[in-house]
Amino acid sequence: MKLGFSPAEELFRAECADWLQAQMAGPFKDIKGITTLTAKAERRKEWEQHLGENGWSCIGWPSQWGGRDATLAQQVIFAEEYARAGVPGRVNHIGIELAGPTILTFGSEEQKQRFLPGIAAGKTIFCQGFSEPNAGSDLASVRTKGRLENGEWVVNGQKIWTSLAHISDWIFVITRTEEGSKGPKGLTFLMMPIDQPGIDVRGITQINGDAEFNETFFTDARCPADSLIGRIGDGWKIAMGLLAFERGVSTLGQQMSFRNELDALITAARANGTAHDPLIRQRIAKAEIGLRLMRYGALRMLSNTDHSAIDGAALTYKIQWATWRRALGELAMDVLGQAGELAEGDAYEWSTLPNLFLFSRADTIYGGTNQIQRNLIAERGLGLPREPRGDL
Amino acid sequence: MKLGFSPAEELFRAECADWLQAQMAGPFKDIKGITTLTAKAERRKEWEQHLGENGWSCIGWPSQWGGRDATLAQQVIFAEEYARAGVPGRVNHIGIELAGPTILTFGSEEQKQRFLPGIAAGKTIFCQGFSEPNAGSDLASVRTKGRLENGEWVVNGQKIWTSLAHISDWIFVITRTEEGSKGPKGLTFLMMPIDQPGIDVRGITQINGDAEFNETFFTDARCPADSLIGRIGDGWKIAMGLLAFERGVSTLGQQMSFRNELDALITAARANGTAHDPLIRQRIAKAEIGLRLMRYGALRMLSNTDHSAIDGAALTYKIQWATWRRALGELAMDVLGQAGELAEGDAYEWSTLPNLFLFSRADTIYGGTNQIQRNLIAERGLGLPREPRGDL
Amino acid sequence: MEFAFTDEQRMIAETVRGFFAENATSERTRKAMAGDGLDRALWNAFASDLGLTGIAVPEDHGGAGLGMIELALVAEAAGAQVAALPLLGHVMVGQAIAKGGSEEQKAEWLPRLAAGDMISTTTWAARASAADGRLSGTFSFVPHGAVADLLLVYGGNDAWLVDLKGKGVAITPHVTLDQTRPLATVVLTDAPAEALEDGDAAIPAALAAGWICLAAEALGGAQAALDRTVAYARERVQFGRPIGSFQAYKHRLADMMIEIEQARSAVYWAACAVDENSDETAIALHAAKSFAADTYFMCAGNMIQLQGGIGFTWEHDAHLFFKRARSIQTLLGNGTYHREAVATMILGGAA
Amino acid sequence: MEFAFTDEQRMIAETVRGFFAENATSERTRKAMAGDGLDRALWNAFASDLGLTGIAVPEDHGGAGLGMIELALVAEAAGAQVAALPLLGHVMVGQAIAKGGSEEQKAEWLPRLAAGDMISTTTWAARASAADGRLSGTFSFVPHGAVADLLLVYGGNDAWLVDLKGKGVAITPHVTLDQTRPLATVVLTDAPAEALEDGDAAIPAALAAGWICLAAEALGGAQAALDRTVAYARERVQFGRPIGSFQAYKHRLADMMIEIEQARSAVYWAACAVDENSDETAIALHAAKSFAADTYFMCAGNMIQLQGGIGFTWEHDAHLFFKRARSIQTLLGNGTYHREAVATMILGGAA
Repeated sequence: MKLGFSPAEELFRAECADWLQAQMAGPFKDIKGITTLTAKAERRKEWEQHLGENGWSCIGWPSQWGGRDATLAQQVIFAEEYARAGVPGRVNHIGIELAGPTILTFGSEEQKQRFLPGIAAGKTIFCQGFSEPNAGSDLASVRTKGRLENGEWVVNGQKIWTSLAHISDWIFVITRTEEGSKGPKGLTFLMMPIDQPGIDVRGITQINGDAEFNETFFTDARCPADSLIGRIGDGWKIAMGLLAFERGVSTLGQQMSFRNELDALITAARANGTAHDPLIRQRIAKAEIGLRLMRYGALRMLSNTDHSAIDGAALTYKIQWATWRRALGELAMDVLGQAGELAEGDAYEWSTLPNLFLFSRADTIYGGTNQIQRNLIAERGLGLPREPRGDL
Repeated sequence: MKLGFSPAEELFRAECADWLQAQMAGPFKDIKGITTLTAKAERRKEWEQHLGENGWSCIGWPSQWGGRDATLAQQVIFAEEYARAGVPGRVNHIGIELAGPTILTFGSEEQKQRFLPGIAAGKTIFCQGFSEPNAGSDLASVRTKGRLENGEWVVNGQKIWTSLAHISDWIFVITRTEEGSKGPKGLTFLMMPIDQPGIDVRGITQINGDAEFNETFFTDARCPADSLIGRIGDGWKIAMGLLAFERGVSTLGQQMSFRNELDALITAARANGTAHDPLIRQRIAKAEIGLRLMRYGALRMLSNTDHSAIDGAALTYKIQWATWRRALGELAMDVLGQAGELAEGDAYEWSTLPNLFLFSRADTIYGGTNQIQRNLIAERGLGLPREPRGDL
Repeated sequence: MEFAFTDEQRMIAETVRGFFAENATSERTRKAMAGDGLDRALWNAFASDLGLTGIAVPEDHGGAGLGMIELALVAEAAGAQVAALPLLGHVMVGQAIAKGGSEEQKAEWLPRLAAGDMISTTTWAARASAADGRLSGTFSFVPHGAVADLLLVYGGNDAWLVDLKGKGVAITPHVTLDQTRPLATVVLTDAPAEALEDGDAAIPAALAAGWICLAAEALGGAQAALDRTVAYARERVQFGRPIGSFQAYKHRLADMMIEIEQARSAVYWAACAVDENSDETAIALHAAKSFAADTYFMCAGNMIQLQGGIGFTWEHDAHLFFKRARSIQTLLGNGTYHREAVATMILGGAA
Repeated sequence: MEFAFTDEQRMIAETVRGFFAENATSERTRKAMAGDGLDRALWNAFASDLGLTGIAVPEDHGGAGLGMIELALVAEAAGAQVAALPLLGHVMVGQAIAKGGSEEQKAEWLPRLAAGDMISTTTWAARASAADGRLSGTFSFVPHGAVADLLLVYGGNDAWLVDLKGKGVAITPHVTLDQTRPLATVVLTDAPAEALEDGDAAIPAALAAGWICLAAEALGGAQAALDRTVAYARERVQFGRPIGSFQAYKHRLADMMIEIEQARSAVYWAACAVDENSDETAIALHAAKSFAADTYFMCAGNMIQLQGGIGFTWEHDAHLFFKRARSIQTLLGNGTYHREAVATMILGGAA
């Protein structure tokens, strides 16, 4: 067990920090510090490409596919420095963290060649089509249909909560390809180009006034027959494998953006004097401790590679960060007081902390609600009986 | 809606206070301030009789049965003054609050004559035999068997958590009287004298070192055929009706003993300076508010007689006080610090506040755990689907 | 001692519930949100059809002469629909004048307030002093400040009325979290100000009415959040079952009910205590405001959580409740403030 | 950067788990509780069979020369059985001498500590000063004080060793909440006291070891509370179903696991930080002690609650966990203290 980094790793840290800070001070100054996923989408696509051109897009990937074969420690370092430099979140995070690894793991050689270089170059933006209006928590009840017709997949149905679909090039979709199948059987995983007449993306305005999420409608949407990952009927298996990638190194980058939020809160508390309030101090200390424990929890997950994805720390990670961030949002508003209730200007638009307060209400819902997470922990982590399905 | 008391009621308050304080200053000085239910049992039986002799035992009962026909307001006042005077809890609380009202409501004329005067006189102490080792939360699965034999009931089985059985004269017992019946059917409610060879009471030591609860074993225990309340098979209905009595005026007396506990905590906090700690102050304020809200919740329940026992306030009352008291116990220990971890002397015996901390862990369990309470609230109060029974 | 509503109170409750359910619809509230945060038609109907703008105004000044209990019933019903109504300032100013105004002031202002002819609001001033009947200062976070006609400024032992349509007044409206009660910044520069005769009587009366109004709104909102979530829980099917059949879900709803029932006791205890001028008035008010506000926030948060993704959309009404709940928490003293006030009563001042 | 146990660490963990599971049985612990709170046979076996009394003592003084991680593994296993073992004082005194003793002091004391020849304990003194090598004062709440041979008194920049079997010592044992680590009051009257050479080095080393010991005990206890409750949940049938099939029950257990996993990160982060002399050492220690203690209390409380009536009996082991958890919360600074220390690091001092 060892927490420190080697001198070589510290050098690598300096290299990352130098490059990232130079970009944020120079050519990409205009996007520094953005905390939403929707602002300045075009410039951020340029940033994705800039990362790709400089070999910083997917450093953990094999160099063959545009990565750097970076070690775990190096990936940890890059993620930390990325957020420390105030670089905004990756608009292609689905591509680099979910679609890419899925293709790497389950895709054919031809698919790797077709997709991975584009993702690594920041030119192929992916989004994810899993949830449906009647398949939210209950993902296995998807109804969007896919059928093979004249050497093409033809897809009909509706997805929801397709984050960033409006700026994406591709969507990976779970479809029901076996007529009459139920539950996790008969599902197939397809990659579809978004820019086609059969796909209609409509934004969903959220409670913070922003619209990161979308409804995506499929009406005879098409993609070539070889657009499936794995085999026909493997959709569930691949979707589950893909969810495991969500607990990878990217969690550390996410944590650094939490760090920035907590720092903003600390700055606000110092500025308005609430930093002297003993109750606020206890809560800030709890938040600080919670964030540190997330970091070390993630390092434990990542270091213990012999433990599988059902290791306790991994199972509990989602609810932990979601709950932490929701509490941080509430704390932020208590720190700000009524000043936190004023929008930034004349529109319903919010600065970092009130936006955190509002947006974090979704953290405990998307990607598996806190209730679903507790089921998973109890059932997979503790071996307790599964919740029975009903027959409605 | 009116909260104040009339001048006549205030006069009654003075009368109650004068009499109770005189007793606690005079003949019953030695039991003043006792907070456990087990200490000085013999003296407290004498106190029950003294109450009875002076007509203060069951003031809400009809005068015909030893009561005073007291109004609701008078009962509220008496309960408050009782605890305010530092009078210890009623060792016959099961008799006066549960058995008595049950007999009044469901008993025959003969049974009323047989039992009520004795209860009102403090001479007939009752305890309750409901739970069994395998019927704790799930009361409908009782197995203790009763059968009629030669004009007598013969009972075999085991009850548990029979509070104060070791000092009681009578026990009322739910028995399964229909061979092979399951669940709430086939149960009968019997009143049995405890002092007989067929009944064996064994104390259960609790985590606070005290032993209020017992296991009670029935081996061919007997009582006359007319010892049943209601009819054969009515046991469940009567048990449920009886549980509703738990939410009666006695809750106000209970609250006044909570008041005494909170006051002890406030005294301790002032004495050791933690009353200046802003975090402790918030928690004491919450406790104070919670206690007041319990009082007004109880007054709402009692005043709204047209609403039945499934009125919201009534359904939520148990979990509310149990959770409040458990939190008070934790707060008490935080106020006391390590000093709260020292027993009173050389035995494992505790003063009011540490005892509160320990004993209150049972409050959220007995009489329906917090989990069962939430089921009841959701199912009866909100009309949500019932938890399905299994078939094990 | 009778802690139950009278028949008349039950009737009022039923009437206002029906009124707000029918008129303060989501559609109309959203229209107000997109505008200046005031549903004028609702206010006018509230004033003229129901005559309830005069609820707590004495009868001899054109009011209904009812008390805080009735006010609570009204605010509870308005809160249940998150109505875009300037009730808070209205009842605070009305009580301030009724309890602290001179006979002339009462005669001048109360009938107009009772008739609903004007929108009122209030602001607290740490250090405001009126020289020669003129008041200056910057007052932030004034509820419905941009649409109000009359402002009550209170602080220390003094309370003043300022005509917001008059001279020396500059108002900056804000887009605020809760768009059904937007805040504004009011800057007064030698604005004419009329001192109420008895500030010491006016201020506690205004605060009592304000706290009760907010606490009752919170109670109504919390109950509505529970009711709507229960309805959803019965209908929404996941995993082949109504989600309301999942025990963890049921228990969350039960927890909401547990808090709401306490909040209900708190609100009516406080209202009753004010009406009866009870010794417990102060503690009851602090208890009601803090407990009901926290209850509402908890219930509105659960309303979003338990409805899943849809509860997080702008289109769904959950966020109206959530934002109102948050804004009630901060208005007129947050929970920490009120609990510290309670602590001071029972423990003495902090170190 | 490798936040995973080495093979050697895994082996130690397995060994100590087996040792405590076999030897620190409920029966033996209860015997110790009824006596002086010390399972001497367990201590002797721990010292001689396992040689683990020397765990964090340097090898050149007869110890095993291992670090805080290994200490945490041992304390975790001992905590999982609520063993009646004087580990806390032992590791604190050992570290104080190892880091702050002169060469002579190390040579004198460490081999005896490593061999387990003596029971040690510690106490903090707000204002203790030794004149002419003698110490006076009343020290309350000394863990295992009535059975200890050696007392470390620390305060300010100084730390002294006092022979509790020597002159000027009066000890009053107490019956205490947690009978597996009873507290005693120690009164010193001009008792001979030996100052450690470097108090400034000794004190933080002692505290670090103490906090890690307590946090690791808490982690082990919390995990055991969860494991035992899960086992019960699988077996106990109510309403015709294993109670572990009820969702609300499952979620309570899940909540325990969520906290425990964080506590686990905290404990090993802190141990690692001390061993590596990291910049994060202080915050890691405060985090570990406060978080693990709170987690343990939450889990032990649930252990009683979720086992129903039986969990509330003296006969059942749940109360051993519950009482140990509570006592860990107060030992060496409560949660508020440790969080305030963290707040001071990131926010500066309080007003």
